Amino acid sequence: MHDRLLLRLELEDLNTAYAAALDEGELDGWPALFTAACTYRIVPRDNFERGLPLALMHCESRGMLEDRVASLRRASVYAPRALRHLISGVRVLRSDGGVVHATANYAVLQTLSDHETTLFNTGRYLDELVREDGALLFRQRLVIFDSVLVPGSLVYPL
Amino acid sequence: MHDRLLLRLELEDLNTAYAAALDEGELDGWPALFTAACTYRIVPRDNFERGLPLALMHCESRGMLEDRVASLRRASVYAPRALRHLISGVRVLRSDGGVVHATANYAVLQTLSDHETTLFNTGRYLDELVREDGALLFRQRLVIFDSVLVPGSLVYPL
Amino acid sequence: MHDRLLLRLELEDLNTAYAAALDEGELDGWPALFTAACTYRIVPRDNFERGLPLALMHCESRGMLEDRVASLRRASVYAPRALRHLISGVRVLRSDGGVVHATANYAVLQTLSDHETTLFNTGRYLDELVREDGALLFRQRLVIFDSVLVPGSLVYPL
Amino acid sequence: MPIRPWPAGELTRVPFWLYTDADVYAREQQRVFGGPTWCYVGLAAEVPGRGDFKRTQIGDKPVVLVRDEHGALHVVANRCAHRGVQFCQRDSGTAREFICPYHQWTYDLRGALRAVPLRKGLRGQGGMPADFRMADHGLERMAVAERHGVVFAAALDGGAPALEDYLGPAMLGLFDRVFDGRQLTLLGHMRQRIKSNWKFMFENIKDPYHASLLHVFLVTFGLFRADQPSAVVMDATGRHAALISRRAEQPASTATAEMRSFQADFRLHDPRLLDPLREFPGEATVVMQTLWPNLIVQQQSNTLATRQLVTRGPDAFDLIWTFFGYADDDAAMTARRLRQANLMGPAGLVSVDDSEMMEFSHAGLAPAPEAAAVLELGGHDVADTDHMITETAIRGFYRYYREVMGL
Amino acid sequence: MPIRPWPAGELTRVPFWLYTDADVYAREQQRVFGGPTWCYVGLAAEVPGRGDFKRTQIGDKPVVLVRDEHGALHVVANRCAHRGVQFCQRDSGTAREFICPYHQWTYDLRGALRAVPLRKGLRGQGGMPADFRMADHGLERMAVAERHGVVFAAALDGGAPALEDYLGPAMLGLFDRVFDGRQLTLLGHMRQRIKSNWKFMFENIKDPYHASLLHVFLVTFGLFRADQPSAVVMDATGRHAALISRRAEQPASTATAEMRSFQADFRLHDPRLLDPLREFPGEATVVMQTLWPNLIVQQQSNTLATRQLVTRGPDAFDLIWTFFGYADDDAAMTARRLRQANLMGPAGLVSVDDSEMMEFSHAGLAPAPEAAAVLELGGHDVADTDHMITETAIRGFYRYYREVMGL
Amino acid sequence: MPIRPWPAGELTRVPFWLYTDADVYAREQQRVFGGPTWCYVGLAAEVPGRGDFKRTQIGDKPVVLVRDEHGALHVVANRCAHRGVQFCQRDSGTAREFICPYHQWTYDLRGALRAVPLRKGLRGQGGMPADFRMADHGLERMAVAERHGVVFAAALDGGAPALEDYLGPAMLGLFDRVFDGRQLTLLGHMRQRIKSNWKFMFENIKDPYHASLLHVFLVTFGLFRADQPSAVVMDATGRHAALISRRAEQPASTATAEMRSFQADFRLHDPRLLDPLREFPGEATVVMQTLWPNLIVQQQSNTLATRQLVTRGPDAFDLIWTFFGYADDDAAMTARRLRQANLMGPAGLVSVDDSEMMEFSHAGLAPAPEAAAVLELGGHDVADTDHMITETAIRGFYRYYREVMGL
Ligand code: FES
Ligand code: FES
Ligand code: FES
Ligand SMILES: [Fe+3]
Ligand SMILES: [Fe+3]
Ligand SMILES: [Fe+3]
Repeated sequence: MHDRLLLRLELEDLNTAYAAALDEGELDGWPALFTAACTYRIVPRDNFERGLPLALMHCESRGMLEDRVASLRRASVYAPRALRHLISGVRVLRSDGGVVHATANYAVLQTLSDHETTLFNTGRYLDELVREDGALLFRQRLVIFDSVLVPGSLVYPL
Repeated sequence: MHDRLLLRLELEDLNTAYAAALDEGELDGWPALFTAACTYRIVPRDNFERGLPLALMHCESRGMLEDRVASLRRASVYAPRALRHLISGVRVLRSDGGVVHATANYAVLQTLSDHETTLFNTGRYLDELVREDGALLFRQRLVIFDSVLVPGSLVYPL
Repeated sequence: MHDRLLLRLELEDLNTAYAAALDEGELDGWPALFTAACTYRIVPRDNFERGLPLALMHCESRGMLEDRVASLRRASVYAPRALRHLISGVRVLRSDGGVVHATANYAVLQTLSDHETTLFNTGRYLDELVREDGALLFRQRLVIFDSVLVPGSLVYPL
Repeated sequence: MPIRPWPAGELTRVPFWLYTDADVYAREQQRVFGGPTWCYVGLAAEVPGRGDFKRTQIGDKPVVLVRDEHGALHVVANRCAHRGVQFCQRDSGTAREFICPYHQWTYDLRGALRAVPLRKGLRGQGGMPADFRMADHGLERMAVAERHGVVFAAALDGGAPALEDYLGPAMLGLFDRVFDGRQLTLLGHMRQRIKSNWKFMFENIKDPYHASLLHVFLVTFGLFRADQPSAVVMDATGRHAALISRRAEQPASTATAEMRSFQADFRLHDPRLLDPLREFPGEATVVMQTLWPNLIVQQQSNTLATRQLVTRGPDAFDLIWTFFGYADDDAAMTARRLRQANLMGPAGLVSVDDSEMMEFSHAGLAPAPEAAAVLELGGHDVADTDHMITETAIRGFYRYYREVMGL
Repeated sequence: MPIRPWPAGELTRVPFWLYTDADVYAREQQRVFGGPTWCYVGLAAEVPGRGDFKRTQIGDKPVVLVRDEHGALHVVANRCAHRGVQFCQRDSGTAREFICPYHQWTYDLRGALRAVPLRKGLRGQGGMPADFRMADHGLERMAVAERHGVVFAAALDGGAPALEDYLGPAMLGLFDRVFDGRQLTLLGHMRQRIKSNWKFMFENIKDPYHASLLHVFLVTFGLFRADQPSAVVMDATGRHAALISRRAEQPASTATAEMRSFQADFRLHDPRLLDPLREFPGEATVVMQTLWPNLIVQQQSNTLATRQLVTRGPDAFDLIWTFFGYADDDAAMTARRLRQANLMGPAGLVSVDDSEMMEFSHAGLAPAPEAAAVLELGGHDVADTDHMITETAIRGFYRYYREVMGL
Repeated sequence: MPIRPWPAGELTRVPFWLYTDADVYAREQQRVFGGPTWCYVGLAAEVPGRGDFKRTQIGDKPVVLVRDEHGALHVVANRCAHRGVQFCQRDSGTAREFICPYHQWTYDLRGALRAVPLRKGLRGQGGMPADFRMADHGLERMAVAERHGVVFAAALDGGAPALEDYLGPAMLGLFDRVFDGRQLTLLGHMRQRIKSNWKFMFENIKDPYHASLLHVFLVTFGLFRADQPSAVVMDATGRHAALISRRAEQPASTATAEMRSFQADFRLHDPRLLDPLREFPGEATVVMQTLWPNLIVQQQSNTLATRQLVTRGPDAFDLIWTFFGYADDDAAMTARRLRQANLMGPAGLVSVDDSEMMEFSHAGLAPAPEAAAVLELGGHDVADTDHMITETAIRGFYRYYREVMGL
């Protein structure tokens, strides 16, 4: 129980670092929270529930995460926006063979310049984590979002 | 202080389990978080502040919670919807005679199919908890919501 | 690590008390969370990023916080409203010379009477804390909000 | 002048543009909610003391219901006579006068203007001109009628008949059945915003057909079923109506065979939820009364409530539920009423079905303004019946509505 | 009758009021989406089994696509013939019949009314009148055409030509290039709400000019570039069009010098993202087809999708992306398609540029209804080209649009 | 042509439909914000360097204020001449040219079109026709006037008089009192969206009556009070006005007796909040100037700001506060200005009262379009006064407004 509690608290710190990287524009820090061989996918609830494999972002390695970040900076054209993550309900599902399975709820609030802040996206994370050099890293983060409908564009990772 | 901190962390786990039961459709797990003799009531802020006893959901036993769940499944007709709880600010108010008094803030975000996610309801929980077989259970959960106005229908518990 | 974790948990409790003071109308308890010589400023993201000093609330002492509270009660005219804070991602940035530097994300949800609950404001706190008589107090709380645009009036502190 | 032509079929067709058209909505505000009609504004028990007030709305129009220092009730527009400010911002409270915050024009509880600050100017400068008459600048006032604790308002000098005549003998009898003169006790409010036209709410309560089919909870537990003794009753105009039914311990029947909603094996873990106690004279166990243009009186077993409709444009309305009991209720009866309230309101085990259905209706018909509803159940006419298999009360409602609206 | 006068300049000017005017929008619903036109409703692979259905929309109008017990496809309005309820609330599923929840009127999968509960009344009381004919109260049905797994619907008896004639030989050829008769595999959906008028989406895909300039990703990695062999092809009316291009390993050129979007030093860390495999006959590596009035067929390298437009008032539309492959794809090809999907959809490395640009357009022109777009690139006429430096397909689109709309 | 008839009472009545009617709003965009009027667009200090720009709005219309490479200021519509894209998406920054992202049409900082990619086509194919003239496709430009660091724009060739004549001698004098030619320092912005018609903001600042009654903070601390020496001054047309007042250490008086807002026992814990230092010549300690059609110049003690109105439909407007000081301010003065800013803006101890009151007004009158405001304080005419107990400046505003609007 005590170990499990410490693990939850450590996961909370990791999620906080994850949110900070995205919210404060420190995007380079974002791939660093993943293992080199990793999966990151953003999936609408309906595809997930019906077992359809399509994802809005579909990264199969840390390299692909870095390519996303580079494209965001160099290739894509979009209106400036500020994001704010609220992550709660971090929960260890199970931990076996050195792999931690965890989940959390999130909401992402978006502000476009001279617009009011809006509720952009909500959902849950389904994670697998492993420890490398003492630090927990995401081996897999699956983002399952509640709405099938994205308001406008999904520019930044969730 | 250390005990109180552990108690808060344990309450956070309980609230996380509570949210997960409602958000992930594991509704059968929801009554299991309450004692057999329990109170669960959802009350708009104005009734609460004016001392009026009326509640939108008014359950006086775990059996009534189970009846709610059964009605949701078998009796009521409503559009499919996804809920997402954000619970924060879990706080132990006091602990006496084996009863823990606690509170927390919550927001519930709702997504109807082919609609954007909306802010459905916010408020706070006012709880009394007791320990049974080692586990903390709700003896009372009072949900006081901020708006007097419910958008559409309140299908699932908050 | 363990100390840092305890510090984070203590900061969470402080933030919970802060939110409760504002959400539950216990406004007198709000200045009590600050040191006598303190800074409290609410700054839109654009002023902050461009280094412009203007703030929407600009308090340079606990006395000014108390004056805010008194004005709210005696001087200002505004429609009744309920606030709800969601604070997450509490993070210790560093701790040196007895000063703790910390940050957190927040969202404030507002309900006007006979209106639906709305997303009022989101952003982050940038804090400096010191310990007085064993308790952590804010020596500085800088509230940087994401939108340049306030919907209606900003009556209560964030 | 008709806004659009009504489709052929007369009483049995309702065109779908009626629910979404902005011109129809604007005319409803004038003729339905602004006409010589008694609109529900609240219970006397909500403003029990001298100076007690509550805010509410008649159609789009915000008003304040207030009890003056002599105990008389008044309804005034929540709009300052100076420059239009909605001066009352608290939902309820107690006041000795109304002071508009902008320039502190001060009104008494009857709406008369009592003070204009700096009206005489200062040191001979400024102020109101000599011909300014305080009496010309009071709040807009409405006529008020109270019957057995229920309060209605109508346009002043708009020619509304006496409330009793307005209701008519049949409706008055049913009204007095629940509001029998005993003191009412306020149990609390519920309020929801439904994304559909307000008229669906009246259709719903004037439609006994759906209750037997839609509501698993009612049908399974015998609270309302097509095979029970029942009646539909209207006033002479058809604008008001009541559905009356009697709970009975009927077994599964040919009728239940036609009702998919009957679930013989559904049992409650805690049967206190449904523990009705007969409390009204006569056989009826349910009476749902719809009173033109904004009130439903609900008596379903022991759960009693008024439901007030507040329009929010053609595409939405607020439904305000005020639950009450009687001053002579014992604790067990109050507990029973609160438990049975689980069936009603925004989270009601029964009424969620209805609020969802109204939203499904609006969403379904809004894109098809030229199509029309079919109201042929029970024939083509408008007449009281002693059964439930009819849409007669909906036909009656629209017959009267078209007259009022000139459609 | 014209709603407003079209500005001088004929084919080369599009007035900005066309994108925001409520009357224009209402007429589009009637003539563009309600006319004798084949509107895309889905892939047969989305409803593979008997009774499988999915909800969708044609313009504003909600419909259900369903496969009946004999395997035939039907499209019916999602609006109960009784009182308008949107009876189908699940986005997809399997059904044996459609039961409206309000009064349980029951329709078969072809939309015919099969049961009306209590239609004969009860004990001789109530029920439907003798002249009520079930056959008169079915769901509104539409004509359906399927070609190689793609399903379209049109107003029944609205006079739509055969689908093949509607597409015309050039478009049919390109359509059959991707939909070649092989079984399709559904990979999943993406859906986004874009705050701009729906016509911008067609303009965007009929506009090869922007692709070479806006999309850093396409240009840098040679997926679409002005200096590659390419063509713009239309049907005889100009309502349909296709942009065709060929990926080539060209070095930086005079053309790339004019393209700020060419970033020679941009390299991928994980090049699997762009690992295209030739799979279609002929030279083309990209074919983007726009089929009047609500479909885009996307073939960009190995990422295949239909994009369906659903209007949401003049100021917004939903874009529904349905990604697919073929039943004979091996695992590597499926992985390739899923990886390349990173370029498309609401989070697409390429298509985010487009959705943002559409919102910038709408925001820019909405306050200037009297100003107009300038469409002079490639001349003033409408004709197929074998290059990309032209707006001819947009001119063709509006030439046909004005005819249909009477503008 | 009048949109609706103005009610009897002429200058002393303002009908409530004026604040919510969509046709009135559309005409305001043309005649008030689009007419021969100088609209505020910003401070020169916001774009101090070559190439510095900021986005803003005139009425509904997005524009960019930019300083060119020679230091001259320009205002251009934020709408690409090609196909309407809002090309500038950053709120402020520095640019050498404006490149529309869609097809990279490139404009210089004066708005002239400088480059159209692929204009000549490629290998002899496509491109712009021979008669395409770059000079015909620049951005829409506006006339610009700057006075002492404040920048205004007007329709080019719209016939606006010189800025100094537009202001008139009285307003110019008060303008130059604050904008005296010293370099301004930008302290920062505040911005709020107020759910009321934009005209309420002008009414509010032209209304000295309310300040003495509504604002507990001003009255209690003597910053603005009916019994202080004061004046209302207008230009010849009545469109511009200024309220002028002098802080004085008056004790409670007969006037304060009429002011509920005077709270003798209210003391500050930290009096630095109110530590005004006289800095302008003359006696006045407050001058609030309203300059038609979108600017308020605020000088209240040492807090200086422009407040710009941006319309957001009839039911909302944005208020943009730009706080400034002077280049020769010392640190103590800057600190004073920042502290006193607590009284202003969306969280202002004083101005929250006003923004709330504007929302209460709009909510109160919107449901009563046929009722009207009463503006009789200080008589029925329009004339400068040396006291505050008057609504003369509001009457003046609407007299001019009706002329412009043809109402
Ligand atoms: S608006 Fe009410 S007192 Fe002036
Ligand atoms: S509305 Fe569908 S059955 Fe009555
Ligand atoms: S829209 Fe601006 S360049 Fe084409
Ligand atoms: Fe019902
Ligand atoms: Fe594109
Ligand atoms: Fe003011």
